Amino acid sequence: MLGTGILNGLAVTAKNFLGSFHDPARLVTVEYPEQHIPVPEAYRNFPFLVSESADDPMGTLRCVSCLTCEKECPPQCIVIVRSKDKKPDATGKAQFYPTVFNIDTSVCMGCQICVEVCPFDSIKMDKVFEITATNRFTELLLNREQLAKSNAYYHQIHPVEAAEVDGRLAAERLAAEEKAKAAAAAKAAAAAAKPAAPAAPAVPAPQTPPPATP
Amino acid sequence: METVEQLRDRLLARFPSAAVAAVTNPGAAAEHSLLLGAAQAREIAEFLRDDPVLRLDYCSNVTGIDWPEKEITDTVKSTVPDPAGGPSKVVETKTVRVEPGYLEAVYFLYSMALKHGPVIVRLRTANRTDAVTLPSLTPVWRSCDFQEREIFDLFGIVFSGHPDLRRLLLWDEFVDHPMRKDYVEPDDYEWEPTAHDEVLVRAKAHQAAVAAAAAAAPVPVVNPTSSAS
Amino acid sequence: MNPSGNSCGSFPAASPFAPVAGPIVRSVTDPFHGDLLEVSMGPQHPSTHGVFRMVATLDGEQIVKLKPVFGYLHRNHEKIAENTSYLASMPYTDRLDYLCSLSTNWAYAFAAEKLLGQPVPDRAQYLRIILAEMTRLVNHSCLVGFLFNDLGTSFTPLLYAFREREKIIDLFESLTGSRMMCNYQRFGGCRVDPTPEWLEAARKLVENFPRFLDEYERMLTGNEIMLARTQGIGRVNAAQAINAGLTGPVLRASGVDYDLRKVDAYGFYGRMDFRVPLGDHGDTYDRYMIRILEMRESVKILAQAFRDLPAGPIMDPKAKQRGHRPKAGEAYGRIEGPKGEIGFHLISDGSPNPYRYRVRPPSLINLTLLEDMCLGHTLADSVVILGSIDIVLGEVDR
Amino acid sequence: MSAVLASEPFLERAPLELRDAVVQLLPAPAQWLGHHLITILAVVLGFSLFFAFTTVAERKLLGRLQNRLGPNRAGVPKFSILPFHLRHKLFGLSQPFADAIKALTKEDIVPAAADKLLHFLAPVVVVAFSLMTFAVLPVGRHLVPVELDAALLYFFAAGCASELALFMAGWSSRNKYSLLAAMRALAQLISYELPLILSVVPIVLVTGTLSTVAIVQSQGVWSFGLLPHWFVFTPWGFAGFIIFLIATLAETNRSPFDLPEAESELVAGHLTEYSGFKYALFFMAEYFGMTALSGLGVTLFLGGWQAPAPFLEFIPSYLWFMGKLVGMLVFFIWIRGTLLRLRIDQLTRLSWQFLVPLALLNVGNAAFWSLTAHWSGPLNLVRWAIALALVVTPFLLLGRTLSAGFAPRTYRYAS
Repeated sequence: MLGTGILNGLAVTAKNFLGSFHDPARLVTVEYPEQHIPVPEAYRNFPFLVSESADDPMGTLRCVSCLTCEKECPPQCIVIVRSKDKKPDATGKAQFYPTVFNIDTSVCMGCQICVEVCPFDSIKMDKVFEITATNRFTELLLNREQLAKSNAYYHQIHPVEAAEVDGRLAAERLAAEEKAKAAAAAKAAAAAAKPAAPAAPAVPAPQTPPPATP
Repeated sequence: METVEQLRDRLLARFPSAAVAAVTNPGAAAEHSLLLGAAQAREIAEFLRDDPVLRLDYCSNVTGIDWPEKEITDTVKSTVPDPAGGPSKVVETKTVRVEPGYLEAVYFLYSMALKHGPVIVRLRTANRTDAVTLPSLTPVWRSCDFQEREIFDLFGIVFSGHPDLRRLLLWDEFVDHPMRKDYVEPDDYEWEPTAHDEVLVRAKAHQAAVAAAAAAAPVPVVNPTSSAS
Repeated sequence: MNPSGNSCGSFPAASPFAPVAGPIVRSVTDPFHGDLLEVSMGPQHPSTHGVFRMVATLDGEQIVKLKPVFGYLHRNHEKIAENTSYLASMPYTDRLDYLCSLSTNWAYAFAAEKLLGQPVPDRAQYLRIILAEMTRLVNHSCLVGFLFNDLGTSFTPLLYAFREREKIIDLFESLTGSRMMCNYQRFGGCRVDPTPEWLEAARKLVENFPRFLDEYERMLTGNEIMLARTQGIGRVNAAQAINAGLTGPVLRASGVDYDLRKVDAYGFYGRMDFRVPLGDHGDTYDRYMIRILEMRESVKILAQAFRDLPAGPIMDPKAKQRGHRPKAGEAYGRIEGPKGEIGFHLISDGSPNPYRYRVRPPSLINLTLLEDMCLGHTLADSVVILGSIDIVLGEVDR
Repeated sequence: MSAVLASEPFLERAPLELRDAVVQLLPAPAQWLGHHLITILAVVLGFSLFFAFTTVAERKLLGRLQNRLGPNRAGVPKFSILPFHLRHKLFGLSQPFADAIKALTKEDIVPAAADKLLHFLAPVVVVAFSLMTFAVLPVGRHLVPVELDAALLYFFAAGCASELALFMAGWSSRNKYSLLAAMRALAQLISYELPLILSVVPIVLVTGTLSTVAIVQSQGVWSFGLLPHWFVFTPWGFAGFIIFLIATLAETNRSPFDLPEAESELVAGHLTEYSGFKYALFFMAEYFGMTALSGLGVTLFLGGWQAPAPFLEFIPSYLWFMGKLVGMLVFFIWIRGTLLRLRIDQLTRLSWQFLVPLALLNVGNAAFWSLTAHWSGPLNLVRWAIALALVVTPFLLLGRTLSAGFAPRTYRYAS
């Protein structure tokens, strides 16, 4: 009969109308500035640079300015200038560091390619999404100081992933230490073979990063 | 389905005067293709569409490709016997030849009726400058309509017999074909102090050039005070 | 001027595929008949689904000529891809069809894997099916919502559809980190492995999805106005549809049994048990219903995929993660995207960047018959027909 | 003050008492003027306020229908001097005032090529005519702005002018979308004025009067002291009411008949080139029209200000009227939240092939009803059966022809 389809439709909308008062599945609105949906751990926004310590972010950047992310960045929004000198990194190995590390967030599309290609776990995705600026050119061009955030912060926003990364880094560090020890032992053995040589000085163990406090 | 070679032979038997060649694809996909001469491409395409064994009724994709002129250095080693009777010398003669460039349109044909494919058909222009006309296959498969227009727009292949050959994506006044490998981007970028210094430098240079041209040109100077009064 | 207002120029007169001629346009000098009205629909128009533009010539409200105009969102995606590495193009493919980035990702990964000769582990194949089918749900539910907006509802069906879409998109976010720009597939597998909790949540969600479809259909499918507005509107017959390269639900609404999931059985679709719904009329109503029925089939595929999902790696251990340099050659990979056949034609010359990177955009090619579908119908129908074709301008203009 | 009025309960006569008290303050020669001015002011202000809250109610109801909240932000401005409990969002109820301020402060853009005079006049005319219709609506037992003998005639004469204003707006804008919308508005006017008036004719036939007051009074009877004798509860009245509803939706350009401003097709139709307060005036006129026609529907079919049962008469009559009016408006909003738009040819077809024949038959049905008014007992049942058959049979037959060829389909699957 003519009109039944329309009446069915009216019934469905009436059901939704009533449902919106008692059924949370039918009222999905989140009143944003007052309410927030918790973002999932995997959420990504713009990249940041991981530093080992919050006190000296520039001195403890993990980045060794290998320029891989700069090359792989799809919209080419990363600019890195590599240092002339080397500084010891977390494992005590002398490495280059970035004197300039800029990310143009007005160009960045948050694709996470830089994070994936980074061999040093030094660039990670941030979760801050309430970003406003009055000038597209100056304020959205983030420099090294603005990008650097501590490992503790990384633990705070990506707990699972950060724990895994730390575990891996610790293992690498251990391997490096053992290698160094082995090298030292070999050296010592070599030195022992040469009776006049003094014992090799022990390599100071690097500071382990502070445990995560989410 | 027939292999490309079988198909080539069948086409040559059907169209004795046509130029048909098989092009091998060295990649892992190993989808080989047929290179058709432009002269009889339309008839061959209709044959491919209507042949009861093939029934390639569906042209999925048309790709335009630019192959610019390549300088190829051929090194020919020849042994020249020493006239003095010593050990013969190996002489390398290097000849530089320019492999002519061409534009290419690649058609991917499938059969929806028989559910097989693809048969890949390539058409090539004679060069990249003045002889860039290819026969349009839009009258055979209408799905080529927008794709051929796009290739005309971005590569500059002129498809003769296309019902409505206009630029598809760029505006009509646009002059170049940006997908060509030798396309030079215009330098009149909007001035944007981004991290891309290269762009910035070019934009500044452009603006300086424009200003210089404006200063050099005998433009009648409008006196603002006189026009205001 | 061509009296039909339609440029069938070089088509053989007897060709069954020639564009249909519009109704005879009466002479403009006819004293009892007014001028034809040329109306520009778009690029800024509520119903052109982005910055699409159609220039419609109207006789009264009847369309006698309609020319689509493209390029307002053109950014030369293909050139960008030719200037970056293979991997760096992956996030750009998200932005082609921004409603179904996961399908487009797969299509690109599929083509690149073909070019590289790269195998994909089983678990990744299943995950790809799961995510692609969820993307299909997202896309089709969006489409039916937008279609009803074009038909003149006050957003109600759209918001119901968005309510459901939102749930799936939230899952995408918790898996891939982004709601729409997922950037998930890689050459040789997937990027992240879903947790068991994620899979359970997704399974439950998909299980409940048919309830939404039932309610949606109850609200609209039998609606008399909906039937009158869509049945018999924008008809395309099978021969024309094939010749014009229509793909996806638009093609199957015309009764052509051509679904790449069955024809190519790419990925592990050969292992899935599902049916391909076919329309008989090729009109707007069929295009709508095919999508509803496809969603129901997708739910079935998803149930099987969740059931059969094997354990194992999600990435081929031998696969390179960056700096891909396929050997010279070419490959064309195509999959059945929600909008139709989305294909990538990659040509490598051995360098780290593709020599040629071509996207076969289903939305653009599905528009080939737009004028033929609209001729003789009214202006109001043209927006509905456009809506039923399902275009995304990111992909049309690239 | 008349003796009839004096015997009424206080709430019933309160508005009139208030008016008279104010009029008494004026010098005697100006009292008649004050009397009328107050009436006009009351109608304009009252219905303007009603309009303001209808908009927010519509947005909130639509929101709930669509599983949203609707506007809930605009409240008391957060002046820090106010005590905390006054700084409230008021559930978004002050939204219309925020909208009004926005509309007033927006730039008024007139296209360069527009016919400036008509472009300006159109919103003025549309509001003026839609306000005029309120004059004859009996809002309460004693609250009739103007008691006209030919009230119905006056109502329709004033009401149909608003569509002409839409045409003025569409034509003067010099915009193709606007022009198309104007043409649609005219087609719609011509098509739906007829079923609208024809649906009212049976009532005139049965009551024998064109006066809205008399029509309401004739419905003030109850069977068994419980069942009201509203015309909607008779077969012909019910059919007439449905036709009236559909025609009202069309006349006021409400969904599913909102073709003139079909936003998915014509951007905003005749409103495309309007901005700021002129736009708001059109919006206002649309709601005034809807309210007036709903008020007429209430008056003619739903017993006007009559209470549904005698024991409920302690509630003042104007509240009953307003309650019924709100009910009608909620129904319209519900319809808008559910249905999709017709096409222009379907719209006219629905009118000429379905509503007009049905309305004509309905006139005959009413004639039968009034001729058989003396039938009682078992004959009364026969009378009801015949009248019902006269409604249902043509509806089914015409409905079948109207929906011929349209049906849900079954689909096959590829083997």
